[in-house]
Amino acid sequence: MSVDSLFTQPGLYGVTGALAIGIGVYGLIVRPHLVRKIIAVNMVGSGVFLLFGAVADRAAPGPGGDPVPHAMIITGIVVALSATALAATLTLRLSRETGRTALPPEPEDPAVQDKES
Amino acid sequence: MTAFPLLDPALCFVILTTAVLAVAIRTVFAAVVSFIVFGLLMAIAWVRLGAVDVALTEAAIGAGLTGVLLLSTVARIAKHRADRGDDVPILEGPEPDPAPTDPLPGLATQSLAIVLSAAVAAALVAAVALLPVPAPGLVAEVGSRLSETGVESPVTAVLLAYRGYDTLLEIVVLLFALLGVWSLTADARWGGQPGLRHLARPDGVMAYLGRLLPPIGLLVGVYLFWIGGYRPGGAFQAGTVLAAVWLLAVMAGLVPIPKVSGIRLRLALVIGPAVFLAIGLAGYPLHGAFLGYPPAIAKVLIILIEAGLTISIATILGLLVAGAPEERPS
Amino acid sequence: MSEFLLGAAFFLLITVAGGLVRVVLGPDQADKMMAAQLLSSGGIAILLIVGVGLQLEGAIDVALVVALLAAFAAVAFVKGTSQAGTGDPEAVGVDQLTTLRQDAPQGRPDSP
Amino acid sequence: MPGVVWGPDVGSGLLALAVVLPVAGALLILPLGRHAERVPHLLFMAGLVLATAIAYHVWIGGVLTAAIGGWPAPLGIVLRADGLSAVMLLTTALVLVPVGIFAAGEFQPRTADGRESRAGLLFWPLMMGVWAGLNGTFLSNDLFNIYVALELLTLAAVPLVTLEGKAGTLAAALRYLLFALLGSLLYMLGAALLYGTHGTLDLTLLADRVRDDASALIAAALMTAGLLAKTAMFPLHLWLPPAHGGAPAAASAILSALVVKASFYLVVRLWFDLFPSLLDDTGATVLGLFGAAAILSGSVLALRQARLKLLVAYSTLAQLGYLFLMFPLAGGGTEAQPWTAGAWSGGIFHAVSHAFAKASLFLGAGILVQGIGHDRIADLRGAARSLPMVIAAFGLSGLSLMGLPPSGGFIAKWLLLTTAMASGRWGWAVVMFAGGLLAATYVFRVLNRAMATPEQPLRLVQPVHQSRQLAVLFLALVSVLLGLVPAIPFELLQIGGGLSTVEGFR
Amino acid sequence: MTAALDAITVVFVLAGCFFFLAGNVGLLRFPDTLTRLHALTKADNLGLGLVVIGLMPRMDHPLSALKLLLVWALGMLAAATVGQLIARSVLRRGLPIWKGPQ
Repeated sequence: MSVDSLFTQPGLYGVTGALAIGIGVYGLIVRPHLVRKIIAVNMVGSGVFLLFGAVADRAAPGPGGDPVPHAMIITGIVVALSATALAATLTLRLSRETGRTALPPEPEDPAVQDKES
Repeated sequence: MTAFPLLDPALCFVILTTAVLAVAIRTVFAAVVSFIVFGLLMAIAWVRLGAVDVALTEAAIGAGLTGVLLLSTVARIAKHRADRGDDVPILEGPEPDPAPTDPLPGLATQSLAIVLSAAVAAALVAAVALLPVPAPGLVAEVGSRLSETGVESPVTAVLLAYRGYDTLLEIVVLLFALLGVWSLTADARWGGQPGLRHLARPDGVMAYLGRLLPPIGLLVGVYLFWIGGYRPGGAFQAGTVLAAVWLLAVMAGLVPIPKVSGIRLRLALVIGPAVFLAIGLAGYPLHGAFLGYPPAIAKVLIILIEAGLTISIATILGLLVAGAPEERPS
Repeated sequence: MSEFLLGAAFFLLITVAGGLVRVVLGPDQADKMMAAQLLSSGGIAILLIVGVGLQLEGAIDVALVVALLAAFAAVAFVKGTSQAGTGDPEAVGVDQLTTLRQDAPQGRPDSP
Repeated sequence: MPGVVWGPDVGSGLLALAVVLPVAGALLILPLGRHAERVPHLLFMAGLVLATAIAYHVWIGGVLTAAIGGWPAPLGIVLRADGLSAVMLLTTALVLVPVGIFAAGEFQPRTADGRESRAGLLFWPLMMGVWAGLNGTFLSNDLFNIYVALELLTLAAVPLVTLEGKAGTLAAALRYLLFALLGSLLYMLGAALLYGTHGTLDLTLLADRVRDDASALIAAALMTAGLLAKTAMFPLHLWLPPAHGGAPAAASAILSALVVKASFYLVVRLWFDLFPSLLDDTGATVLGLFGAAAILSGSVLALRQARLKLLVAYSTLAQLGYLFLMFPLAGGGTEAQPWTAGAWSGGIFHAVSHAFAKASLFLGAGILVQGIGHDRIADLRGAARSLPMVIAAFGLSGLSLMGLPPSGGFIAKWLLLTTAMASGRWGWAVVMFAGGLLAATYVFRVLNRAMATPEQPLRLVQPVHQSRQLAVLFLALVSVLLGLVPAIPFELLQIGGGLSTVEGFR
Repeated sequence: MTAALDAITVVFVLAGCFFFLAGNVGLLRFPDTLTRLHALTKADNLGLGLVVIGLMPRMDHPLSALKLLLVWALGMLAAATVGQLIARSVLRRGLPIWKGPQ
């Protein structure tokens, strides 16, 4: 139980990552606008990566650090971008089709229209 | 090591301020701008933590492409609202903001959100505090077997040799994100040019920038690709820079994006994962395991893989930002 | 020396963080985007100084990428505000420039 | 160090192929474009052969492991196939073949006038992506590699929901994507903390190093929360019904039958292989309560649905609840009981038989929508006469959902019930009975409406090809067959399983 | 000799910081968008240039010194063109223009 480890360089960035995740989760739940939800998810992602980076910096302080988490973070950032691109295009399509930029309050019935002959 | 102890707390404080701004600020456009600044400050934080590879990726993808993607999304939403004749004139007048401020949900959801996010943050701060001080890591193992991978930069060795399977799945994830984006086009427009058709004044500043930056970007991209073996850099960062300058040329109306149904474009998309897969399968006879590189020719194989990856990543990222085809195929 | 450099980086960080006020207040979107541009050029300077301060050769490459992509983000913004994403701000509204010239007697003739 | 792969450990060489095959398939279909009609079916067949080969090697040679690139565990990524992975691989391959045949009627890469069709072409690579993600999750022994496989699964599954271009499914797909992204990030957060504490992400190495301290508890809680979001378990289940209900029939069959099972499989791996001692009473009971709530709320909501596809989607929620009853019965820190192995096998058995039954139900609903133009339950009169095979398949799959003999669902529920009664915890038994009763009501509600004799015979809007009805019937039969001959799958499940030995914990 | 180089670094980096401060104050204090453009395009670039010059002696390899200059050149190119585009877009959208201290 080392609270003072929070004030070393890795600990500080770890706490920043944790708080960024908290802010992101809050934004994801509260903000109805879809672009803001995408920003919130990206923020949670960046917070997770910062926390993972702080963990890596503890293993080998100084330049370089532990290369394994760094490689994973690079993979994570690229995956986060692809998810953001898909979410942004879905938002654009929703905005063009229905004019709404927020999710409808309760999941309304999916439009399984009857293909009436 | 902390030559100047005040820098880290200040950087962390500004990062958190930008994060709060990105969530709490009034308008959507300002949130996107705050997020771009957040990405930039994260890149500085990564340099401060000594992770230059991650800083490069965050600067190129986190702050760069994601920011541009969100900016063009906000602009297109404004266009949709204008086409629908909504009250807000697009971007005219003193405080033109495409999307009005969206109302916060009821008190119950807000309090739930506060409690939940506080709980998650507190649990994580506790977890960070509990991490053991003699931190276990894989620095030694990576260093000891680096010579067998034929690459000096440890992160590139991890990305392409030790955990090459992760990177293979990752480029496939990127390709499927693009397929997902393309699947959202209207049927009539399938086969057309991705994204909006761009027009620019031939002798204007936009065209000038479109002619001047791409060569520099190409130079930086090839440089980043080549130093990937020795120093921070590599296929992902190089691909991102190439995608950015390619989009710049497209925005300046100089370069048309090839049609979605074009075979050359599809081969450029598929070449990265295909080369990676072929070399992986060749690993069976050569080295007795999938993705096994015999140490003698490991360096050549890795350069081949990185070259394929750079081409595919540049194409895919460019098309991801350009978005689904909106032009009716001629 | 690295003590001084990191101190300079700290000072730059504080001044650049001041730019966030413009992001919040900025009446027009262009102000907010300009604040972001200012922040990114300040960020490039910080990256360079911290990179040299910590003897990290790669930090210059990061600054290079940030510089390249900052221009790209600004162009994306400007295109976004013109004809909603496709046009070129210079291609449009040339006539408005002429009206400006009439009611700005002491202004220099505006060079297109 | 790198043994020649063509020698005795042929089996471990096959593991990597299980992921390479679908990826190669996707990369082949995209450039082929209009000319890629037969490629997917060949690949599904080859995948079935490969899955059987892997299962055979696990059957005779025990647990298979393959270090990718020849790099050993802490540094490289290791693929591991034990009984559980082999069963899940086989289920995936066996479900995909009939779904592929079914989907061939709806999604052709080439349209009538020779142009390339959007949905027709993109459906197949997206299915290959889902398949690669599933195989990657079932085989990987590295926590971060599982994260990338889960992301591949999500990014291939979400576009399937909106593939038919209906505006209503956009909101459902967005809600699905946001839940799945948050789930993956929480999962990765837990993995990051585990790496920070133990310095490795390999499951086998971690299992020996993990101690029951607070940091392991926080990591386990985060990963479980993330995976619950992806499995649409009770508190986080809002996104599933509109997404699975709105998707095209072949896609919703795969989503409900297999995609949600991948994250469930990971929760089982976490709680029974990585943190067996951490699964104390409180944790297991919480998961069990979530499951019970899912059974009751899912079944009640399924009863109130007017449309067949939504009824089947809500029944997925309910049946997922049964899977989570396995944790209090098989885990729960009680000292090793002879019956805990039974509950563990019962849970997995239910996952497998539900996969076949649910795929058959969704494909049947798809044929109804195509055949008689709608899937409103109220107007299904006479459907049995015009589409006999589909309604028969519906009945057989209903057997498996209700858990009546001789279906596979019965064997699973029987194992779970005996454990509940033998260990004297009646609460779970009561929940299971209630769940079975509710399932019976919504299945029979549909069946007797379909069997009723209509005033005038129900005309088929569109003739349905025979092979598609046979695919639906085949899936229902396999779900029942599992109940008739459970011995072989039961034995296969025990190989290398965390809780497989009769005397409970290792 | 190194003392002289260090002195150059200190002087130039400090000057650079001063111009960044000037740029930021300008960004906050100037009355309208067009005037704020000066802060963005003039003050910041000078600041960046001074910092680059200040750091050049610290470089161990002439190539990285060249890279520093490339960074500065890119910064200037971006600022100039973006300033032009933003100004034109502000004019086109007819935003209020400050007409002097009435």
